[in-house]
Amino acid sequence: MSEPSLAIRKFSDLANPTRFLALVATVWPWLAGLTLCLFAVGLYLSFTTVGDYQQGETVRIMYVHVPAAWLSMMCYTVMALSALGTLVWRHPLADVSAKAAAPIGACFTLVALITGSLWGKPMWGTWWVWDARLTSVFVLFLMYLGLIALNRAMDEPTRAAKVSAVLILVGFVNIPIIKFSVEWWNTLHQPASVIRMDGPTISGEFLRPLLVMAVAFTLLFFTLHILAMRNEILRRRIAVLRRHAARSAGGAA
Amino acid sequence: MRLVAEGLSAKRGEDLIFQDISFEIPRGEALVVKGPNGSGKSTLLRVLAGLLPAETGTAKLVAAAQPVERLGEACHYLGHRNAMKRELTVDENLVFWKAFFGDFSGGAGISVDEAVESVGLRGIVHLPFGYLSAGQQRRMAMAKLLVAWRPVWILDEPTAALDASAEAMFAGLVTTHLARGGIAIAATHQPLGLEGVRELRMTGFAGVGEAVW
Amino acid sequence: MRLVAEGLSAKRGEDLIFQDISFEIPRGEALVVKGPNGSGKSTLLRVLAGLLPAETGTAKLVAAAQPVERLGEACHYLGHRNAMKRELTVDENLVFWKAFFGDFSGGAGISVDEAVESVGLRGIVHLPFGYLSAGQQRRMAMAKLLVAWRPVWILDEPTAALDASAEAMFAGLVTTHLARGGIAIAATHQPLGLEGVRELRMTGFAGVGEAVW
Amino acid sequence: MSHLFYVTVSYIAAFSVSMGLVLWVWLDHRGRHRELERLEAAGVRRRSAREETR
Amino acid sequence: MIALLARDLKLSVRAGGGALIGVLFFMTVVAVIPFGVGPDLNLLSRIGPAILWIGALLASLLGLDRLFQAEREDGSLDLLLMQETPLVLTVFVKCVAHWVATGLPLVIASPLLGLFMNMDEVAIGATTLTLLAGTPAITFIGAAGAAIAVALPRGGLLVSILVLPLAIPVLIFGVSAVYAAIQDPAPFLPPFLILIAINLFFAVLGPVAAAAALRLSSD
Amino acid sequence: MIALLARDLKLSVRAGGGALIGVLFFMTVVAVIPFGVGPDLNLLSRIGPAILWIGALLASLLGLDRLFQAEREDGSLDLLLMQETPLVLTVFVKCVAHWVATGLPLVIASPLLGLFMNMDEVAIGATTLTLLAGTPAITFIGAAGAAIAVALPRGGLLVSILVLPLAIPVLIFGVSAVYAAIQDPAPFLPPFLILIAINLFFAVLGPVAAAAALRLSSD
Ligand code: HEM
Ligand SMILES: Nc1ncnc2c1ncn2[C@@H]1O[C@H](COP(=O)(O)OP(=O)(O)OP(=O)(O)O)[C@@H](O)[C@H]1O
Ligand SMILES: Nc1ncnc2c1ncn2[C@@H]1O[C@H](COP(=O)(O)OP(=O)(O)OP(=O)(O)O)[C@@H](O)[C@H]1O
Ligand SMILES: [Mg+2]
Ligand SMILES: [Mg+2]
Repeated sequence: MSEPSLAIRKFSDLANPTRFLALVATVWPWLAGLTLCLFAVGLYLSFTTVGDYQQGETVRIMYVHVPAAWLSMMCYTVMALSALGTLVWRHPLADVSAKAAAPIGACFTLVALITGSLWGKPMWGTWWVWDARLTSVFVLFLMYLGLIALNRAMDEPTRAAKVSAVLILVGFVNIPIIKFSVEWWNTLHQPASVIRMDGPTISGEFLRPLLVMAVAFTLLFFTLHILAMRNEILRRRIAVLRRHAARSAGGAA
Repeated sequence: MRLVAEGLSAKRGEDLIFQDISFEIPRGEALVVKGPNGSGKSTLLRVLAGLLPAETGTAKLVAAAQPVERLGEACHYLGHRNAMKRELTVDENLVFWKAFFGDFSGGAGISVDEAVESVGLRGIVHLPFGYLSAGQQRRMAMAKLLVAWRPVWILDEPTAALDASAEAMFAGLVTTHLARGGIAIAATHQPLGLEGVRELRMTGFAGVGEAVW
Repeated sequence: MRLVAEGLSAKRGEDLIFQDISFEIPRGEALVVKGPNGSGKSTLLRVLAGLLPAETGTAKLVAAAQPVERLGEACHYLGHRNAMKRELTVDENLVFWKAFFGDFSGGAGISVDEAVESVGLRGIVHLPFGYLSAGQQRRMAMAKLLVAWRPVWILDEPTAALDASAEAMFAGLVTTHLARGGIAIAATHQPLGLEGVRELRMTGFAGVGEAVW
Repeated sequence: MSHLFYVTVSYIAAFSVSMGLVLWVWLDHRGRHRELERLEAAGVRRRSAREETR
Repeated sequence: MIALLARDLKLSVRAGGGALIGVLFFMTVVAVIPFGVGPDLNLLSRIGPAILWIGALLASLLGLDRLFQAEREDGSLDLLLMQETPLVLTVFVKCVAHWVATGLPLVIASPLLGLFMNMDEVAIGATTLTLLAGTPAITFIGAAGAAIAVALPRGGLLVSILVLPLAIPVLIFGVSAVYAAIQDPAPFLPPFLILIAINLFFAVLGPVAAAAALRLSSD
Repeated sequence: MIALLARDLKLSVRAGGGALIGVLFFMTVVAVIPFGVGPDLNLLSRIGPAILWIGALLASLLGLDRLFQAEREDGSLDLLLMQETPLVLTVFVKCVAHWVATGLPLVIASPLLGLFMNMDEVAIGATTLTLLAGTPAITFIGAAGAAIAVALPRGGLLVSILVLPLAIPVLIFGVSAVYAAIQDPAPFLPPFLILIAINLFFAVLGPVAAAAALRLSSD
């Protein structure tokens, strides 16, 4: 047999859940440690920088609100990519990745919603308004929960994965709506000031802690994601073993 | 203790399925109900269990260990469906039924583990019921009969979906039950492997109750 | 025209049910698939009909009267369920399927009345399908095979719920179909009353695909 | 209410939700691990694992 | 009985259970309302309590159809019917389990949705309280509908149609108690007490009717 | 295809069909609203169009789960999947039949309910018109949800939860077209045309997604 190229071998290595588990086992302590360090730095920075002259102390909410909001969208993007992986490449780990990401995404969205509301009360005088940005984020939250419910309602994971992949892809239209809602409709919410074509317009003083926190949140996401994927792999392994046991038990007895 | 049925008849929709059926089963004996498809075997068993009202006639348990108002209270009924939840494990299912049924006076059910052992499926009680094959599910439904004591067993095609070895196991269960002083009534197409049992042959189609219309 | 299957294997959930099955059926011949419960007979038929993706291998119709993209287009599939609506009359059901199926080139379906006649149930086409007994329902599902022409018949336990006389009728239908140059594949536990047919014996359980997990 | 209140509440909320997530992952892992061990104790094993022990 | 309660609760959280789906439906329906009536905060806070109540009513009713249908499909219903335990008690316990699994989450989710509807603290508190007192009544009377529809193929919508008219008194007193709490002159207690009385009444009537319907529809 | 359309229509009017139940549910839900928000006629006519739209949305979605489930249960789905006719077309025809059987009655019932909500003629006309233009879109996108939930034991509510977020644009433009018709300055046509555009978009997207889901979930 000819030796497959290194890239292909790497890919198929990852395709093998057992290898993936081994990889997770070595990687996750490092990732978790790095996440903790970054959070320490980020929290330190976010409590030592001065308050904004307009928004006062509440600007500190930004350092959790904005990363959580970004992550909520990124997580869905990860799920959409995994859904493509499921439908196009039939990659077994893609199913696992999409399913494991949903609860994490739901939690980040929840954090964005809670912190946003807590910021809105002092700034806008109300916990909630039904403007395009806020509403589309809430719809994202509902979609995460719907996907979780769909996954729980189906007892066969492979089929559940395929079907939710279709739904994930259809629901992806919401992400650009969230991102650009502030520009397409006039809303109460702040327009983008960091991730924009012409570079960030936010002052460096706020940018530094924000970016550190954003990286920390991203690492947190990846740590949790690979660990949740590991759990999901174990869950499937258990299901396979159980079916195996059920099939071999009693038949001969 | 005797099970006495007198002049039973029952309807499905407007059709009289059977008419004027009487029998008596003393303790320790079994009755096998036979007949072609659609002759009313299942209907008779459901009438005995109290799940369908009899058109005429009565069925009761005389001289039982505890006075019974409805015959059904003293019966286990094993129908076509297994009455187990696919989502719960076998263990959870059986523990629930054991607690819910309680024992009828005059006997005691065996523990869940022993019951599972008796039907030959030790080692898979921790699996969700839905994972089992059709034959295994049927066996677990039989284990349900063992965890709580009921003097009368009403069994509708108990050996459907079972292979030969399981049929022998089932015959053993019924024999033990009879030896403990129980009564069993079974409807079936296949031979059950029980010896010296009474037989009731249903002919079916007692006639349309068209007198009403 | 020949039906050629090469190296088929299929999965259910994570389990490989069968592996590397190859066969070839020329026109006018039938294949009977046998094997114990759970050995994958139904799974194989569903793979052939295109209702389940094959894990590996292909099945195709070569030299057919009309080029087919998917094998399923040239097939009638008679599964466990009859694909008839209980609320509609037999007539309405059959007329619908005749119109919806259309004919595959190389043959023509017979009229609904003739089809009902062939399965021996003339006179009850105006009844709602749900009023029929299990055996009658199965016969009507067979009439569905006759109203539209398809060269390949895929039959899953066709004679379940049928009595002896109906089985002879069914054997006649298949023989006629083969004589018209068709192909039939049937999975069954019971003898079908066909002579000189090929047999495929499924052993079941090709192994758990746990290598993946 | 003071602005500080909103800031602390949001940090606390963010922290507790994240902790909930961590807890879920951890408990899930422990549960699955236990189940695998129970299966193994009952003699159910992966084929590869069985070959290793042989 | 404890065994039955425990089993039903377990079932509702296992795969395919309805606990999550009810709340999700509630949240989705309430979230859809502002798209209809428009993002006018004053209007929303004016109709907020009513919307929450109607959403909770629909969410509790739509999940109810499976209460006995699932038991019937796997044959458990036959065994429940045969026991010495009074059937009314069995139905009552099943209702309680169903309420804990689907009604209680609705009550818990309602303050959050109250915020979305721009309701003030008093209104939110009153709505939650009245929902806590009122949703059991909906479950109990819904059980009667579920028992009637147990043998029907498309139970879902039909149960709602049968039960909605009966549930209207609950809705009326629930909502009027909330508005009484918000608007000063009207006293909160009378409608609230009536609500509790309805609750008790339905806690008896519902299981009795359901038990009767179950006995009649067994075949 | 005509045969399929005719069969589905026949089925919907036979016993157990869903045609009547959908309207009944619609009417019940709308009738319950005044009990909730109170009999303030101005308020009712203000929120009337929105309520009608939301009621119609729920009524169309809740009946949808049986669209493919019934076909699957009796084995017809297998045969539909096997044919040469593109599956997308089959799904499209089934959607049309479903809309005629359940969506159209909603549209026809809406003027009546509009009267109950104290809406004036223009508002009633506009609501009916937008419902006529908008409900097909709901059916089409709902078909995708129905296909996804085809194999689930308790499809009903889940389908609504999955589809409601996607149906929100339909609701937004439908309602805003009605309000544009009532309030003078805003023009009626733009939102109405957008509604029709959404309709066409979903008429393609829905069947395509549904066909994909059906193929994937066949077993
Ligand atoms: C529950 C309410 C809220 C939600 C759901 C929400 C959601 C979001 C989302 C999704 C983003 C990311 C946008 C992007 O990447 O383009 C974001 C960013 C942001 N939000 Fe919020 N938000 C809420 C309330 C608030 C409030 C009350 C404020 C401040 C007054 C605020 C200030 C910001 C800022 C400054 C950004 C960063 C924008 C940038 O630099 O790109 N948000 N929010
Ligand atoms: N739920 C029902 N509603 C109306 N009629 C029914 C119902 N169940 C059965 N029947 C009718 O009652 C008659 C007797 O049915 P029953 O099920 O008692 O027969 P059986 O002897 O058990 O047949 P099998 O051997 O097939 O189990 C049949 O003609 C059948 O059509
Ligand atoms: N929908 C399904 N999902 C998952 N596994 C399934 C499904 N249907 C069948 N199986 C499994 O696939 C295996 C083969 O089933 P199949 O139905 O092909 O057997 P069969 O040979 O037709 O058996 P029978 O003689 O009972 O009809 C069985 O072990 C069964 O448990
Ligand atoms: Mg029978
Ligand atoms: Mg089979």
